[in-house]
Amino acid sequence: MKKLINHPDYVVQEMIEGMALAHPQIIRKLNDTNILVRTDLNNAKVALVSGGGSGHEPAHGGFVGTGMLDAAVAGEVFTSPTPDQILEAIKAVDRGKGVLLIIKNYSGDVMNFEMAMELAEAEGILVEKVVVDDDVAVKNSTYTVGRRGIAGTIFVHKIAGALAEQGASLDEVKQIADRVILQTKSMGMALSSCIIPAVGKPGFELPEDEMEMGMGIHGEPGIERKKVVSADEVASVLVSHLQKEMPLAANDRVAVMVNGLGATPMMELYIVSRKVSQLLQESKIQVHRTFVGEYMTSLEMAGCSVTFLKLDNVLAELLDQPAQTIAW
Amino acid sequence: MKKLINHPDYVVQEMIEGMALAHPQIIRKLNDTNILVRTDLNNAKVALVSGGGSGHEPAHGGFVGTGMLDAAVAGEVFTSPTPDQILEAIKAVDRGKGVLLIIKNYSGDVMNFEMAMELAEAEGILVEKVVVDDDVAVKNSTYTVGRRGIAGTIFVHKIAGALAEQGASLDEVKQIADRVILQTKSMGMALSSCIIPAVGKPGFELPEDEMEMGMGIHGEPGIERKKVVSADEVASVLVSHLQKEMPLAANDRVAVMVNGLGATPMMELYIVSRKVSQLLQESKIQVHRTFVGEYMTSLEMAGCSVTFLKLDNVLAELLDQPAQTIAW
Amino acid sequence: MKGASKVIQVEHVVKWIQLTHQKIVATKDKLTELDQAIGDGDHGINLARGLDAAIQNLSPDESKEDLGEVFQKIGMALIAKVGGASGALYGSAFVHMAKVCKGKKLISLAELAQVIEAGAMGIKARGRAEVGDKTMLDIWQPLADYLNEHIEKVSWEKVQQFLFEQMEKTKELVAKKGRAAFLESRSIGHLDPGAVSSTYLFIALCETLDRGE
Amino acid sequence: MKGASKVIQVEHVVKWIQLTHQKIVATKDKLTELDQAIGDGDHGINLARGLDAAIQNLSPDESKEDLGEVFQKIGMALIAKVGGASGALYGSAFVHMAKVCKGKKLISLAELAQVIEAGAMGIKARGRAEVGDKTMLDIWQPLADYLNEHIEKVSWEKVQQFLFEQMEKTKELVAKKGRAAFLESRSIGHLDPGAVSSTYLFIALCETLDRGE
Ligand SMILES: Nc1ncnc2c1ncn2[C@@H]1O[C@H](COP(=O)(O)OP(=O)(O)O)[C@@H](O)[C@H]1O
Ligand SMILES: Nc1ncnc2c1ncn2[C@@H]1O[C@H](COP(=O)(O)OP(=O)(O)O)[C@@H](O)[C@H]1O
Ligand SMILES: [Mg+2]
Ligand SMILES: [Mg+2]
Ligand SMILES: [Mg+2]
Ligand SMILES: [Mg+2]
Repeated sequence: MKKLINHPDYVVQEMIEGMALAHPQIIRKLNDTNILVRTDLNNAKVALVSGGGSGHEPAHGGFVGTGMLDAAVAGEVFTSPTPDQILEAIKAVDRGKGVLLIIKNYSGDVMNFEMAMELAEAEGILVEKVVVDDDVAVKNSTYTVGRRGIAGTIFVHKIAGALAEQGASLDEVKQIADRVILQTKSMGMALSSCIIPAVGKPGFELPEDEMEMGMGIHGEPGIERKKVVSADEVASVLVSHLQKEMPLAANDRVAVMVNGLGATPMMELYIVSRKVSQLLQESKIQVHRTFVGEYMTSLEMAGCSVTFLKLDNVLAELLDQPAQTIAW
Repeated sequence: MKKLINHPDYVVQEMIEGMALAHPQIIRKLNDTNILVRTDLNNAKVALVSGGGSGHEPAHGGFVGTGMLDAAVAGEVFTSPTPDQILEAIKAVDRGKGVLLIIKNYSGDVMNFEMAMELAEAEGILVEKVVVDDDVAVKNSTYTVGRRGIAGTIFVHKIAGALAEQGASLDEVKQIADRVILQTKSMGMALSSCIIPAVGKPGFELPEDEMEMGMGIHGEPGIERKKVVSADEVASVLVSHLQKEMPLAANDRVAVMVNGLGATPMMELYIVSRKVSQLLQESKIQVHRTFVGEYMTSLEMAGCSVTFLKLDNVLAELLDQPAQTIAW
Repeated sequence: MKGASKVIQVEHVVKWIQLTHQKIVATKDKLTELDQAIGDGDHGINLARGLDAAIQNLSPDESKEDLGEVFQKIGMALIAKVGGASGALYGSAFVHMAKVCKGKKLISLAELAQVIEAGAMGIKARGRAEVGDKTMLDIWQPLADYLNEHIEKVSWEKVQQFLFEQMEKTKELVAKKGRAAFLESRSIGHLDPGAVSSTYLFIALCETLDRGE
Repeated sequence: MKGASKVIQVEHVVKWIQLTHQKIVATKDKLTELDQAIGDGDHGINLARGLDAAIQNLSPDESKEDLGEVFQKIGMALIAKVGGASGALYGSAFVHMAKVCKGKKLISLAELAQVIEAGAMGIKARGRAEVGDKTMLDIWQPLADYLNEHIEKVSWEKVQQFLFEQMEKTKELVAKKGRAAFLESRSIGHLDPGAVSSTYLFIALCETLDRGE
C-alpha cells in the first residue's frame, strides 16, 4: 500500500482538518468531530445534512456551502458515521426551520442516520430524511435493501440545496429531493480496486485484462466481470442500463454526470463522456448540462460512473443556481 | 495497460471532442484541430493562448473561458503541439489587440510556440510570449534549459486572464504574467509512474516502497528517489524546497496549490495540504487562498505538487476575479 | 476452576466484553476478509475500534453500577465508535439489553436468555431483518431460543458447538439485508461477517460463564 | 548494384525518406526506451507518425518538383506531424536544406555536404544548441564536417561507421539542451534519442546513395 498518509488511524481526521484549513471562507470543522459545516449559517432556512463513510471525496464535505449542504458528517473510511456525530451536525446547523438528512441507501447509513434523527426529534428538532438509491446495477426490490446510493446523490444535494436557499419549507425541500431521487439513475464500472488504509490490501483483485461492470463505490461486486472493452463500449453499456430503468424519449431533457472513481485520468473520463454525449445526441435527447470529473470517488479506484438526471424546468433552474462549495 | 480508451492513436482527438461536447456553453473545438477556444470571443481584448502536450488535463483546455484562456492547443500525449496548430489558435482568437502565448519551459514547447509566433507575426498579428518555469526541482541555470513549467502555470493563466478581461494592453498582460512567473514556485513528487497510451508501458518503475521527490510531469526523474515517507514529511520537504527558492517572511501573503498528479485520492491531497497549511501558519505567512485538486496532471501518476504564489494586492485581486471555465 | 456461574453480575459482563475485545482483535484480519468478500472490508477494523472504546469506558471498579448501566455504557460506546451497520446494530442490541436489566445487580441464567432475546429484538427493530436474512441476527435469535429452551441444565460447551453450527449455516443463505444483499445469490457460499463476529461475542460469553468465578 | 550515386536527385530523396521511415518504424520501441530513460518516452512514436505523414505527402511522381520543393514538403510534414522538440528541429533542418536547394533538380555530393551543413544550421538556430550538448546536433554537425572533408572519395560504409561512433559518443555527454538537460549529470551513460534517430536517418541516406541507381 503506497499512500500519502501519516497513519491509517488518522486519515479521516487529518483530511477533514486539511479541508477546513484550506477553505476557511467556505467551511469550518466542528471541534472534536469530523463534521464540516458551512461558515455562513446566518439566514434562517431549512438545513441540509449529508454524510457517510469517508473515501468518496469530494463527497460530501466538498459540497458544503451556500446553495448546497449545511453540514457533512464523515465516518471512518467506507464506514457510516455514528449517530452522535450526525446529531451534533444536525444541532449545529438547525435554525428552527427543520433539517433534511440526505442518506445514501446502505444499511449502515440508514440506521445511523435514523438513530440520529430519533435523538434529534427527542430534542425537539424537526427532521426529515430522504434516501438516495440511484445505482441501477442493483435490482430494485422492496423485499431486500433496494439500490445503492452513488454519484447521483450530488444532484440531490445541489437541487435540494438550491431550493432550501430560496427559503422553501422542510416539506418542499424533502419533496424536491425525493423528486430528484426518482429521476436520477447511475451506474458505474471499475478497472481496478482500492485499498482501505487500515486494511492495507485491496478489497478485491481484478486481473490485468478484466473490468467489473456495475461495481459499487465501496468495491461491492457488480453485475458482470468481463474482459476490458473500449471506452465507447463501456459508455454504451452504462447508458443502455440507465435507459432501461428510465426510458428517455426524444426531446426529454437531462443533466449528465460522468464521474471518476479516483484514479481515472480526466482524459479517459472525457473519452467516455464523448460517447455518452453522442448517444444522447443520436436519440435526440436534450442535454442541459454535462458534469465530468470526480464527484463521488472510491479512494484510488480506477473507473467511472454515468448518471442521468431527468429534468423539468423547475429542476433545471435549481440545478443552475450558483453554489459556493469546494467541489461543485 | 488498462485504460478507458478506444485506440491509443485517437485519445487526444476524442478527449477534445468529449470536452467540446460536454461544455458547449464554455468552449468549442476548431474543426480538424485539437484546439479548444472559448465561445464568447466578442469583446475586443488581448487574447491568451496556451497549450502543450496532452495528458495533463484539466490543463489546458479546462482553463479556457471567460477570465482565463482564449484558446488551448493540445498536442499528442506529452508532445508539444505543432506550429500550424498553434498558429490556427492564434488566428482564431486574435481580436486585433494582440495575443499572449503562455508556454511551459520545455524545449519542444518553446520551439513550436516560437515557430508559430514567427508565422503569426509574418501575418501581421501582434504576438508576445511568456515562459513558465516554476519547478524548483531543477537547477536554475542560464547555461542550460532552466526550470520546467508545471502546476504554477495555472496561476499565470488565471491572473493574466483576469487582467486581459479588464481590457489591459498586450504589454501590460505580458508584464503581469512575467510577474506571476517570478513569484511562482512549485515542486512535485510521485508515488507511481504513468503510461503513455501509444507506448503501453510505464515510463519508469518505482518499487513498492519508494517515491521520487522532484518528479516532472512527464515522468522526468527528480532530485532524489527514496523510501516512502509520511505525508507530513513529504509536505515539509516540498515546502522547504520552495522556501529555499522564494524565502517567505512573516506576514507575506501567498496563494497555495496542492495539485494531484492524476491518481491520488483527494483524501491524500488534503492530508498533504493540512501540513502545508500548518507549516505556513507556524511561519505566520498569510494564506490568501488554497487550491486543492487536480490542475496539472500526468495521466494516472500518483503523487502531488505544491505551488506557492507570492501575492501583492494587485495579484490577489486578479486571482479572485471570477472565471468561467471547466476546471478553475 | 470453580465450576460454571449460576448468576451473572457486572464483573462477568466486564470480563465478557474484555474477552470479546481480545477475540475480535485477534481475528480482525479474518473478519476483514469475510467482509471484503461480500461487503466492504471494514467489519474487523470497526468492531476492534469500538470494543476498544467499550472496554476503556468500563471503569475498573464497576461494583457501584448495575447491569443496566453497564450494558448501556457498552451499547453507547459501540454506537459511537463502531460506525457502519454493525455499530448501530450491536449498539442497539446492548441498549435493549440494558433496558431489561435496569436496576439489577445480578441476573439468573434464565434471565440471561431473556436479555439476549432483548438484544435480538434490538437488532431486529433497528435492522428490520428476519432470521434467515444472513445477518448477525442469525446468531442472536437462535441463541436466545436455544438458551430459553436449555437453560435448566445448560452446557456452555454445547452452546459453543451450537453457535458454530449456526454460524456455518449462514454460508448457504442468500443475504437479504446489509451490504451483502446487493450481491443477491452471489452471497451464497460466504459466511456472514456479522454472524461470525457475533459468534465470537457469544463464545466469549460461554467461556466467561463456564470458567465461573 | 550499379555503384554509388555521384549526384542526388529527387528520386534519391524520396527513397531516402522512405527508407528512414522503415527504419524508424522498426526501431520505434528502442527509441521510446531511450527517450523514457532521459526524456518522456515519445520520440519513437512521434517520429514514426511524422515520417508516415512525410512519405504520404511525397507524390509517387515527384519528377516535376525540384529538390527545394521536396525538402520543403518533408520539412513541413515533419513540423506539422511530429510535434515536440524533434518535430521542430527535424522540420527546421529540412526547411533550411530546402532553401539551399531552391530550384535545383540535381546536386553533387559536394553540394550534399553543404545541404547537410544547412540542416545543422537550422537545428542550431531553432534549438540554440551547440555541439556537445548531447542532442541530434551531435550527429548533424560532425557529419557535415566529415562529408565536407572526405567528399572527394567518400565511402558510404565508412560514413556509417563514423555515424555510429558519433552516436556512441553522446552516451558520455551531459545533456545541456532538451528534456534530458533536467537530469544534469545523471544524463551521462545514456544515448541521446535524437542522436540515435538522426543516425538512422543518415544510415538510410548512406544506404540509398551506396546502392545507387
Ligand atoms: N439490516 C441488518 N440487520 C441485521 N444485521 C445487519 C443488517 N445490515 C447489516 N447487518 C450485519 O452487519 C454486518 C456488516 O457490518 P459492517 O461491515 O460493520 O457494516 P457495513 O456493512 O456498514 O460496512 C453484516 O455482516 C450483517 O451481519
Ligand atoms: N534545443 C535542442 N537542440 C537540439 N536538439 C534538441 C533540443 N532539444 C531537444 N533536442 C533533441 O530532441 C530529442 C527529443 O525529441 P522528442 O522526444 O521527440 O521531443 P520531446 O523532448 O519534446 O519529447 C532529444 O533527444 C534531442 O536530440
Ligand atoms: Mg462499511
Ligand atoms: Mg515529448
Ligand atoms: Mg463492512
Ligand atoms: Mg520525448
